[in-house]
Amino acid sequence: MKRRGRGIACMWYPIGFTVSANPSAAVVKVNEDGTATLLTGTVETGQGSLTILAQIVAEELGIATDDVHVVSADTDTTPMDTGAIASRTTYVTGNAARLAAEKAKKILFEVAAPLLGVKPEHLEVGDHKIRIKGFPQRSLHIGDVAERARGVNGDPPIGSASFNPATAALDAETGQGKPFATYVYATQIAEVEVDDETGEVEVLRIAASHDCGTPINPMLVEGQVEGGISMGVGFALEEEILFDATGRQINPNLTNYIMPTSLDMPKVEVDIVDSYDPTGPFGAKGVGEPTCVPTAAAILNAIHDAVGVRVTSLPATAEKVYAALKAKRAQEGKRLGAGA
Amino acid sequence: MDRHDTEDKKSAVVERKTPGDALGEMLRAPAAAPLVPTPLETLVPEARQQTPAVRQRATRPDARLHGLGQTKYIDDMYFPGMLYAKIKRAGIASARVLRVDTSEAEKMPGVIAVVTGRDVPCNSFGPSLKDQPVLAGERVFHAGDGVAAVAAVTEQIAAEALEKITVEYEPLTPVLDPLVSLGLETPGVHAPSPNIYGHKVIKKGDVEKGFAASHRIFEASYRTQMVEHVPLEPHCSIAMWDANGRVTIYTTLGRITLGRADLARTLAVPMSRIRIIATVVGGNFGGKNEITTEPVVALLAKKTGRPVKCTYTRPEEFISSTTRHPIVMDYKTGVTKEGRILARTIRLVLEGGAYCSWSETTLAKACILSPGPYDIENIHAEAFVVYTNKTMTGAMRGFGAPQVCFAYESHMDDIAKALDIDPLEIRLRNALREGSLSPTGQQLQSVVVRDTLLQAAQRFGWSGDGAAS
Amino acid sequence: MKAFEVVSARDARHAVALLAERAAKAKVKVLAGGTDLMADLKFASSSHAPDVLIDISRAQELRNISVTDEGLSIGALVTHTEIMRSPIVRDLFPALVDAAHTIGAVQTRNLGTLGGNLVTAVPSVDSGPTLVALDAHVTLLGPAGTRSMPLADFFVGPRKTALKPDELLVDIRIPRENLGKPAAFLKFGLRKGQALALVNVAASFWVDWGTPAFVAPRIALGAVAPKVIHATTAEAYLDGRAIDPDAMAEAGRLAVGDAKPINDFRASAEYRRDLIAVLTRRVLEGAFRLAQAKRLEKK
Amino acid sequence: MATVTLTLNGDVRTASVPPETTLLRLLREEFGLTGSKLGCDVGDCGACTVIVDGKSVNSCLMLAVQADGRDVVTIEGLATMSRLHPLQQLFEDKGSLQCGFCGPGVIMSAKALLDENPDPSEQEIRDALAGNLCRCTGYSKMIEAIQAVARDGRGEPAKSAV
Repeated sequence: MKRRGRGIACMWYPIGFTVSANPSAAVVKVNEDGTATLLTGTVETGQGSLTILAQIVAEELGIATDDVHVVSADTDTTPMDTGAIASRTTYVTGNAARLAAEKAKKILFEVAAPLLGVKPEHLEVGDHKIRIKGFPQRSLHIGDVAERARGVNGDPPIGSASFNPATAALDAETGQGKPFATYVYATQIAEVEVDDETGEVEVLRIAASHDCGTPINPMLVEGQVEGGISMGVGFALEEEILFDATGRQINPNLTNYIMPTSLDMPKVEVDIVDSYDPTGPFGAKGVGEPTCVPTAAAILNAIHDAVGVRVTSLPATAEKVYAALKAKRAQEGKRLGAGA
Repeated sequence: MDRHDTEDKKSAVVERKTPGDALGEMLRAPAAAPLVPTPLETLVPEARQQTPAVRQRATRPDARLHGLGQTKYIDDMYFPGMLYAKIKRAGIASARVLRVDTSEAEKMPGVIAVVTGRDVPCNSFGPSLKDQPVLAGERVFHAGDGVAAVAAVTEQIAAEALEKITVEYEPLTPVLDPLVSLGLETPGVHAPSPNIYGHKVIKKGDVEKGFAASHRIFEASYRTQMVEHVPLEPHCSIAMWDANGRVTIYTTLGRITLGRADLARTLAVPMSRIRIIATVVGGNFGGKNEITTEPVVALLAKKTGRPVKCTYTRPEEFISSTTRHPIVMDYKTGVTKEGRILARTIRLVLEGGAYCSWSETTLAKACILSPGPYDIENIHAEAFVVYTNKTMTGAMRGFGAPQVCFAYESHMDDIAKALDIDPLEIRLRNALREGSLSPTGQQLQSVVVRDTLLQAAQRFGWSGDGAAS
Repeated sequence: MKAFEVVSARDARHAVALLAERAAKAKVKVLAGGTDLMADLKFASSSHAPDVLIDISRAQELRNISVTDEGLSIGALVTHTEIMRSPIVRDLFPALVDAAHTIGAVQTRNLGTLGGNLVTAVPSVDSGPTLVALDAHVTLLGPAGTRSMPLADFFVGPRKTALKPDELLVDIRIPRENLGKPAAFLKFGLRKGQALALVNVAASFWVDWGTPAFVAPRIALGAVAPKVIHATTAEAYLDGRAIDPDAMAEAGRLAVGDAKPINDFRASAEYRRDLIAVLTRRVLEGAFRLAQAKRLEKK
Repeated sequence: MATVTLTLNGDVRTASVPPETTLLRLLREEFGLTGSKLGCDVGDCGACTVIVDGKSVNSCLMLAVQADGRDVVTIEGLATMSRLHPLQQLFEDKGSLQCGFCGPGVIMSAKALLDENPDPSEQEIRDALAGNLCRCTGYSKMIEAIQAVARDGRGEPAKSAV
């Protein structure tokens, strides 16, 4: 018989390295037409981090994402970056990119201020313009200002900056300290169906609520959550590198290493929780890794809810769930027998 | 007779032309090269063209190239004269290397160069401990270790050359279980270095006092497995030197800064003479955070004076790249009648496999996160990481967090059930709040764990009576 | 892949002639859909690699599905997708459609052929149990002509068949008397997509509606012995017995005794045994549901 | 060497290759069509999926000579100079791809599905993609995009990125 169950799991996860410095640097150049170029040493490995960085730079300069071209991943041409690791790119590289854009913007404000007849601190950007706070109709196109900065003032609007998350060393004895600048939080709830005659588990759906601070790009955040959950489903139910008695892998291929296919994935419903971290770029934290953290726990709790067995080792393969069910029935049978 | 099933087999009829005539030449021209569609207006206002930019559901500029098949991944790159490298894998988990004979391979037509561990100027690297060789030296530490590498004019010749390389081993007894490795009497995997190569402790409050005050105490053990990142794109790198002794390396590395440092060390070449260009990477998940084939292709390229490329086969992705740490996790938790956690002790044993790699980070994160997103006054968490003669574990999405979350959340549900408290409710009662002190005593800000619990519960339709609505 | 020669056969006779000519002097393999063979060759050491592939994929006469006086004939080169889409097969044997659907994924089902699947003869061959449960015969073409044998005997052991080096599997036939015999197939794998069977089971029987009772029951088990086997004890038990849930459950338990499952990295023998009991009962239930539906349809 | 002549994305092409050359290598190395990817080389991952005579196949499992005389469509054959294929457009709009390595194969599988079944159910879409492994996306946004293309094909307004 198929039995349904639901399981909940929440988690916390830090952004960046544990205590150790993990800086990023960035260079932003505003072009004479009001577009911009970002130089970053990070690498696009699929997450969409370059799009996120373009959005951050665009926001800081009051231009559109499409106006920012990103040059990345070359030790000869791009500034150092600790890299695509530890869910750190939005927060750490994002902060560096925002700071670099801010510096370029400062140069533009210095150029624009006398033209608009105010002090630089009275200026803001928006909609491709540099404008007076409170008097948006008094404005200059950012491209015109950039062109003037180069051609008249001789001070091209280029900014460079670096950022390293604020941490404090842990006490060697007690581990007390500030290992990370910030953390994100999440909850996932899974609904499963367990075949109590075979132990087969089908994950029917997962509701996921994730904190990433400000979602720079909600669509990409959803993509991260959906992808992380698929990795979590594999971790929970299917995937395992197996070794023979001599220490050689038994299943080093995609035929026998079982990862989720489209038929194995449940419906995933993603929500992004309201959150703002003042230390992140525009309040953003990050989202890459934590998306796969609570999935297995939620599924295993749902299995427990469905059929009353607690599987304590992963993956909870059908055979493992079945063995637990069998043991439970044997136990109950004994108890019944003893009572009779 | 029913021939219905096969009738619609239409195959395009092609007029065959003898190669050599004009049409034949045209047919051969590599003109199938893809066209580049001119960008079209999209059906909706382009989020990418909006201001403000943040919070926009902007499409990715690279998405169009991906969808057209025009993204140049590293395997799509070719340089004139490029050679293909393959690496011979040990296939034995622990052994002394007595002799590596590459002479038969070197004699093969099409084989241009062979290198072994002896050819590596500095044969050790690693993000923290420098315990990993580029190619095995005197010892093999796990079955996926490389023992020699071949550069040949085709991948197939390189693969066949590997069969001609003979290696003589003195087999040693492998250590395959982390708990065995933890025992002091076990011979060290990297003797004389101890098997325990990392240790972390978090102490907060007084757990004994907390347990003494507890209504009930729960204990449980959990264990997780070794898993692989499975990026769809295998690891790959291409190296080429110029006449000034400067090397350019294209690679699928997610961290070029560290990669350059590791290459400078292993190749004994100044950093200013190394250029690393990371290509568009087809999936990482932590598995492409350190060098693998890069020093090997650099050495072969130097030896041959030609560009050299090495791409992992899918089996190599499993046996020779990093994996996720299996962890053995013991939990003990004291709670009040209302389910408030008063004290928690945790012991974690992480299996590091043959090399340290990113174990220190994983160890620390697992240990710090192991109490869960809960406000707990008294905590004692201790974590060890040990060597075994298995595939090395390293950075993988979550750095130990999915493992400990599985443990603390399974444990939480069992406590809730024993105390007859709704699983959502017990979490809400214990969740970290704005300003809570973390296990390391850090005052936390922008804490929204309760918000995520409530939001997910609402989306799911969680109700306290046990039924999903 | 190691270098080899590819010779294209025009038709089955040509392929057999090529086999006779080449097999004496070189290591020869027959290439049909290639889904198993090509994957094997990719990482084969040079000592195991063949010198010549005889490509039979253009032998059009092996691509037919037809009903003749002898029964249902499925050409060896019919792909799994073609089986799934065939109105004849869908009508007569939905279990064959179900079995084909569990093989690989769309791409491999589009390439992979029924003949290839059977000739590869892994113990978990998904095409096997339903055909064995329907008493299918295979037709083998050799230099001296054709011979026919029950599919159950064609399978000899893991990756071993009764095919001689100079023979070609040309078609698979389900005898006329079994046309429309209710049958069901179930496979239990480690995931839903692209799964390999831990156990696969098929059952077929006619129903004597008077009782109702099992007539000519057949149960075939895959992945639980060196080859696909009949669960003979269970079959004998059911023959003539009244159809009820207890009988089906008991047949499941008896089928366990007919199997010799092994422990491997995919599953333990113990688990496989328990799965046999469950799956056997379920395919019997499934075949009976189908029989009932067919009966209603006729009325 | 074996001579292979095929219709490739609508054009007749020919090449001489060693007989053991797979269709995938023919496409990538002889014709420079690198959109089809090698991810496992044994038919598990689907990154090499192309359409041969209207059916999706793993081009790593097919010999080039077996494609002789056939009609082959690759990812490079979907767009025109002025128009993306609807699948390419919707995969872009929905953020369906992340690292993108599996993308061409997935889109070819989706195309083969929609060519035969313009109105697939979600289950049929999942079944059609089961031969294309993806590690980044969990498949959700791919399925959404394919559903959107199917909706559009039925004359309903295409819902794009919201």
